[in-house]
Amino acid sequence: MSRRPARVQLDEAAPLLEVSGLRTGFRRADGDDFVAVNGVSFTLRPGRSLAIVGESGSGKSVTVRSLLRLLPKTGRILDGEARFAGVDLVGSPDKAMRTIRGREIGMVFQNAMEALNPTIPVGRQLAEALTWHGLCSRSEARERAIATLADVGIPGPERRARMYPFQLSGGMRQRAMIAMAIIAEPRLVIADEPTTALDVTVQAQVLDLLAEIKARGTGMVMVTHDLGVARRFCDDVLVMNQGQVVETGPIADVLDSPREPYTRMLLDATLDVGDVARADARPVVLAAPAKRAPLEGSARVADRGTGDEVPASPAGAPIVVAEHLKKSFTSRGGTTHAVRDVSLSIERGRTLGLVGESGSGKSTVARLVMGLHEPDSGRVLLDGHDVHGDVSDVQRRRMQMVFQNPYGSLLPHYTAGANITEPLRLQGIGTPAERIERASELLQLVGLSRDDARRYPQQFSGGQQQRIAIARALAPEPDVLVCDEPTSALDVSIQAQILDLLSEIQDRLGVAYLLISHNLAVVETMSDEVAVMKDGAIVERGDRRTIFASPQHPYTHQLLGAILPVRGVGATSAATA
Amino acid sequence: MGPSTEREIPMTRTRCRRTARVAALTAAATLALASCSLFPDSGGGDGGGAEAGGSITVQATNFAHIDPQSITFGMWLVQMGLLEGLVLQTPDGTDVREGVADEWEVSEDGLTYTFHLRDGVTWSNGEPLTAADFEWTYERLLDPARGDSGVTTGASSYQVPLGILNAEEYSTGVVTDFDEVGIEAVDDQTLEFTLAAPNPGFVMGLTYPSMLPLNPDAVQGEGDWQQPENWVGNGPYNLVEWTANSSMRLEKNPEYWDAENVALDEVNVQLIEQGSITTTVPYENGEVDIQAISEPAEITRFLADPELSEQMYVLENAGTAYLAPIHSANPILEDPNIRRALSLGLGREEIAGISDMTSPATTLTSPATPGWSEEMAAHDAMWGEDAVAEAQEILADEGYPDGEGFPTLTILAGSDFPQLDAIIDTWNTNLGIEAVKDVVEVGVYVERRDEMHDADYVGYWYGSFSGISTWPYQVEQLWSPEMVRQAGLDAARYEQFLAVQNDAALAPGDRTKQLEDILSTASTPEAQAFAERVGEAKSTTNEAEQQEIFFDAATLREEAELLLPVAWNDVVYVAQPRVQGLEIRAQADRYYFKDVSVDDVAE
Amino acid sequence: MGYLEFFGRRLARVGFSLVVISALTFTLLQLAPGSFADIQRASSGSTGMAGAAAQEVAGQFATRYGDDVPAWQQYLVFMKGALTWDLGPSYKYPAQSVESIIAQGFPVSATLAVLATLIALAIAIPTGVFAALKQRTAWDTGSMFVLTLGHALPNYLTAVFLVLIFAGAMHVLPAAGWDGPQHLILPVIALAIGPLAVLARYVRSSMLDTLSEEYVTAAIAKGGRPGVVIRKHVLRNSLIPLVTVTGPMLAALMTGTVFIETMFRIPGLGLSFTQAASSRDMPLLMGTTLFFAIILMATNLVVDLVYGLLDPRVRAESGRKLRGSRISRKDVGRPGAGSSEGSRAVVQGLG
Amino acid sequence: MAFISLWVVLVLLLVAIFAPLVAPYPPQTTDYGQQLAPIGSPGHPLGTDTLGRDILSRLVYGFRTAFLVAFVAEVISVVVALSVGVVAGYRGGRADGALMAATDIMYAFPTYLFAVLLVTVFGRNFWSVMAAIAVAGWVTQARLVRAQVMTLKKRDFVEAAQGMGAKGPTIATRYILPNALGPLLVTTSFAVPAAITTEAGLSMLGLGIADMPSWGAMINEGVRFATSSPHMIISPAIAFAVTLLAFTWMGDGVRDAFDITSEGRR
Repeated sequence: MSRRPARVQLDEAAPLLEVSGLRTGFRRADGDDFVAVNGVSFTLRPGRSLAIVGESGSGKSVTVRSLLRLLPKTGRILDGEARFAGVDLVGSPDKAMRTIRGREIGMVFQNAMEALNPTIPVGRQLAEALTWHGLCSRSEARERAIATLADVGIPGPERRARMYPFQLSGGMRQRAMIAMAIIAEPRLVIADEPTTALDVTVQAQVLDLLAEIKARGTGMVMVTHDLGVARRFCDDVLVMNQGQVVETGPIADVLDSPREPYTRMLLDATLDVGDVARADARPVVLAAPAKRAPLEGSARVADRGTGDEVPASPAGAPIVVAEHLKKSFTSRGGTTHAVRDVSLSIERGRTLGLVGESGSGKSTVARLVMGLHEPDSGRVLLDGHDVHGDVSDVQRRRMQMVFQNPYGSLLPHYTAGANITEPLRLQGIGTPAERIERASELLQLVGLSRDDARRYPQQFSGGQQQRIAIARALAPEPDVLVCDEPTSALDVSIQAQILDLLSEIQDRLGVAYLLISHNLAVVETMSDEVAVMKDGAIVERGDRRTIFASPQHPYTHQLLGAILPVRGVGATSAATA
Repeated sequence: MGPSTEREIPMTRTRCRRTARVAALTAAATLALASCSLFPDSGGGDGGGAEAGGSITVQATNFAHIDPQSITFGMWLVQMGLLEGLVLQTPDGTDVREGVADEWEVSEDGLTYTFHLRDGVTWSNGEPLTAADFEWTYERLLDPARGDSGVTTGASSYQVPLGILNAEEYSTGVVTDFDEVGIEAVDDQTLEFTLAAPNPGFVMGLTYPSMLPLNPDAVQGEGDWQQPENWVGNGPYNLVEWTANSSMRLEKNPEYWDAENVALDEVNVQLIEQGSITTTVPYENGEVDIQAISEPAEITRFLADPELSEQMYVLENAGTAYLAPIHSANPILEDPNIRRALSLGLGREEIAGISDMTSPATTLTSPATPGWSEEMAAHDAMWGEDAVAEAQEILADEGYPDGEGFPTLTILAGSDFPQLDAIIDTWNTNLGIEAVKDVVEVGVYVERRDEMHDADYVGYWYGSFSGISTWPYQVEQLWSPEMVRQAGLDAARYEQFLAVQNDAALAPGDRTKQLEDILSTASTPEAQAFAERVGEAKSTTNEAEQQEIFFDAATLREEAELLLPVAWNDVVYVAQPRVQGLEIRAQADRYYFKDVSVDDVAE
Repeated sequence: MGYLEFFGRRLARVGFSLVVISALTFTLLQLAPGSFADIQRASSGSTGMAGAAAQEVAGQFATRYGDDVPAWQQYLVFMKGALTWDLGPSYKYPAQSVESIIAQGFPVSATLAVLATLIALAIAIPTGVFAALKQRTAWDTGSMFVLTLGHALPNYLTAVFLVLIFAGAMHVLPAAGWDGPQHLILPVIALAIGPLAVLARYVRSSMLDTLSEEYVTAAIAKGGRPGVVIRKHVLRNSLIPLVTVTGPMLAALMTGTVFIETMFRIPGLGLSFTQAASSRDMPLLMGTTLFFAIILMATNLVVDLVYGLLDPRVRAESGRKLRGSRISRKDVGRPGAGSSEGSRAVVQGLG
Repeated sequence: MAFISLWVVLVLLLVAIFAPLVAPYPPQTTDYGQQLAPIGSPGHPLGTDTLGRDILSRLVYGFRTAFLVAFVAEVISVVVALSVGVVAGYRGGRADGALMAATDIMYAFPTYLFAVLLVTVFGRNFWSVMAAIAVAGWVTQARLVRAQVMTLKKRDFVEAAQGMGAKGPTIATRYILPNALGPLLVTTSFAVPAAITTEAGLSMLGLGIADMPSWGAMINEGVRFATSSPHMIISPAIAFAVTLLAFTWMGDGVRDAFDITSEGRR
């Protein structure tokens, strides 16, 4: 149908988006402003798409929200200009803004679950975007809503339109979210981390959808931390750091030949599937030298016994063996078979990577192996002892775990030191004095200072918290570390450091890893062997190279196909999946 | 689509307006419902008597029954105008006047009273009211089945001072044939009482609620005779409405013999929870016409206010607050000297000082009783320096100089009066004796009063009596020989007494006898002397003589110093200026509705 | 259907609880010192004589429960009657059956409670919404201050002051009594003030929570006018949980207005209950207790049902959640529970 | 607001603790010379009551009583609530069912009856009233603790602790309990005024504390004299309001500090 003329006069000639010297600040408790966005300028021509990339806290989200004036009460645009097709987005009255929001500029939010009203059917939420702008009648709006849902590839749109957000799958929710953004056929769509919450395969689909929309000539600004996504999707890129623009230009140029060190750092930190294949040097050591742990310190940790030593089994022999694990959870909802039949083994001092998408049951496997869950059937042998049966505390402590969310896994009311010594205290290892000494050694080993022992978890950054978590896991000198998504909560640069730390530790202490991750690149970088999980079963497993070089199982293909590499090579292959 | 677009916005508006309306409706509905079904449909205007001529609103302590034969505050309300006895008290309460009976004579020996019911006197349902109805009523009153233990029960115990032949015996099961009781309906209009002994107070005694006639058919009939729909009375007013715990409405009874002299068409009674907070706001707000006020501060304020003080009706020394000993394993209070010391050490002046309407009491007997005199008091000075000095002396002699070594006394009470603190306070300052108050829930209060307690729980319980100021009543009824002698029993004997009282196996008659034996032998000499004296009073014909006997009986009661008089309380009523003909009597009903009228010109 | 099944189980629990409650009450009554007769004596104002009323009761009792039967049998007899809602005569009002007393008293208490709740809601919701929208302004703090103040005073104290002002000083309203709508005003206000404060505070914090939700931002991003966004996205979602506070509040009001009833001489059920307790009127006390228990538990059930109907998420989920919702209700029920002072950011454009 | 009230509370506590120093007279000292003296009378800034006792002094000691009652009652109910709540929340299953049933019952049970019983059996003294309040209080808090524990149970650090080889009891007491305390602290600070109110309420029903000065009794008496000697109700009422406000706002403050929102609901 034909679009009515907008109520604000748009200058068709002017660039779609023209931002110059935009500064946005948040009022702090002490009164003065914390400047989140500091002088951002860029221009977006119609039909082009811009990626705003950066790590958390770089101000990329605030930038786009400033454009629509969707700032929290405490936030305000300090100065600078932003024009949408000639219309002043900073100065013009709220009334004018309302005619632009949703009507001319659609916004896609990161988490559809939160961005959709839980108590209103999806269809109605879509329709609002039309009726509010008086674009058409309610009945028409309903039609359009259903049409748009179909448009974004939601099967059975009539039925889905009547559903509530929580009744839709993650992918569908995100599609609905996008549908809501585009239903009024805006000229510009702003997407704030539109795929971060999604699995790779779903992400690929959603991105294809966005690509289509873009193909219709809709301008697009996408905020993302994922350079791969940016590259796959956008024409231009804007690299941000601490509220400022580091570098900007056509995406290929910037990513293939970065001018700024920060950009380069980002790029280097970012892992691509295939990196390992290309560079034989492993691991990619990027951590700042300062963060290196003094060798002798860690050496002492390595060879100093703490009393009850466990006779070590010959190297090469599997230290952890899981046989035919089965686990299902029953709730009022019904029974879900989280793990159908999983067998795996990890050799001393080596790493088994377990890949899979959310709901594939990989985390459950981790917990079964750790002995946190009782398997319905099957058993886990730690060096020959059944973890769920005859294993002694002494033996049990030879397997420790690192969790995805470092903060959540640390005891909030304990200091870093106390957190690290807690497992020792529980096992009654050493005297308090010894434990404290041990704690500071470990802190140094993971690249923190001994003074950090006295601080509380919330006083550390995410990366540091994960380091503490690792130190805690290492405290009882385990032979096996189960790492459940150890880096997925972290920024790429931090991720690189943590991965580096992990492999370094493995080299030094000969710890074996069970690495759970959804990120194939991470798995490839870290693993000796790889197992691919889907719907509670391992669909394919084997040596890292073979899996990545010549995947057998179609699902593995799909996964690999969905990868969006940052570096030029392979970009084409990933285009469609 | 243009118009349709227009529609959209209004639609939502109407929707929210609708919801608003719904809420409003519900509110309105509830209100409507409230006003129609919830409230008693008050005939003549509500509360404020101002607009409705001939209607007043009074307050009464709440009650569950209006059976004049069971002791609740209900019996007083009945007495005020729902039922009428053979005789009424004069407004000042000093003498009697005609009621259902318009004449009566006494035999020379003073043993036979003959009452003649006035002609054509009827019940509110028009049926004639006969002497037989009275006889039936009194049989019901004395029915032993309605009694518990040997002690005569409930309201019926109040006929004791009447001394009707065999009445007590019948009610306690000693005599089983009612014909032997000295009550007989000679014919429809003649009722004859035969007394065991002359009793000058007899006729006055008939003005007590328990002597009011009941309509046999109604009482025996289906349904609750105390409910308005079933009510049959003979008083100036009929019960037309009763909302439990809240209010009652009385309307003039056209069948009443003296209807033309009954002024008010309607009486609204507000039922106040006993012990609940009553302020004078409703009165000053014109919602209430007649109300009793008990709060000292209120009284002070009314006295101070020139206008309000005009509206006060005071009945002096109508009641006596007293202390009675708790039965305890600790014998200290069994020593008369100790009791004397405690009595003398009691700061009666300070205690009474709490309120403008109380005065220090020298005797239990109300000073309003004709012929009362200070001589009855146990001591010339019941308070003041000399008294305190004497008390301290006694204590010292008894081995408790300045109260040293004296056990901590407990004062048991059913609710927390400031007087309690004053008692404790003055004992402490005057005698150096420690005392604590044990204010307990009423249920516990009554139980603890009669229980036997351990050595560490010794002291007094705090009580208060008021009643008509006739000698029989003051001496025989309040602080009765039973009560005084029980108080005089030592620990061992009291346990015995309780044992007998609770012995279910005993026949009523025997129990009474055995209890009487204990009381008449084991109590303190003074107490027994008092009881004997009261006994003698029954056997005299001569009124003057009898009064003397009662007088020194009362004196003995004081000397026993078992029950310690604390303070005399005035009764204070306030009535709106428009209220006429109000007089406050010593009897607890205070006044008859039939005497009250309103003069709305005064408004 | 898991839903229905869940409520089946809830009903069973209610039944069980009722049995326990009645048993407890009865036992307490047996333990409590002083019998009905004793207390008749006390209120008769003279010693050593039991009221004939006590006798009458003894008779009543004998006819219904048999002569001096063991306590547990009395209990059984009572409960048997209770099943058929035949609770027998009260001690204190021997002529009246307990059920009839309840039938008279409850409508009164209920009216008070319902009116009070309605008034509370009518004022609380706008105030709370307004305060939330004007967060951290004088309006916000001011209104909350006043409300908390009103809530700080227990209702009987508020009642006293109301009476002193409107009846004592201004002579515009009756101080007490139960003779028509004008007698409702003061008690209802006195009852409403406390809940009003709690509700308003709750609405406010609930609003603040919702306002900081991403979907509200999304709604604005769709170009919604503040009014529309608030009405369609904020209000509904913030008011749904209000059910969980209002329900029990209403129940509490319906059953716990003793002070107000005594103070205003309102013939409600609270009064009967208190009297029953203090006069040891077994049948009446048991009756009222059971009745109250039923009311309270019924409200619980209804609230959960309604909550489920209002919030699709809950509807879809199993009972576990509903239990949870009751827990949170318990917390939010207390003064000023709910969220912190909007510690999460609230989007502009709704000011 | 929270800070001001915090100070107020602190001052009040000091007053309660050092009552003998603060109060001009012992609370029981009577002065039959001047009864019902109005506010501002010489020697009696807040006037006197029917026995000429200094109202200010009685207020001070009254608060001491009230606070003691509230405090002890709270300690008791908190201890019970914690033990029950943690077990129910952590163990779930039977224990949980039992708690829910218990709370259901308590929720529908007339606390007044408990009050009557306790007060009648043990007299109108500090301990029985305190007990009555505690009995009324623990249920709500147990429920809250349970809710808290149930949410905390799902937090990663619990799994982490299991991974470290910690056993149930250790986890419940060492890791979960401390983190569940925050909200409880909030309810407690709200419960103090609640307890004071309850005591006052019991006094209104003639079941309050009789053997030491209590606000309930004062207010109760004050109400009786409301028309004649307003000063007897006004100062207690104000003191009452101030205290309740202070505690309530302090509660708000504490709650904000702990930001219960995320835990408390949903």
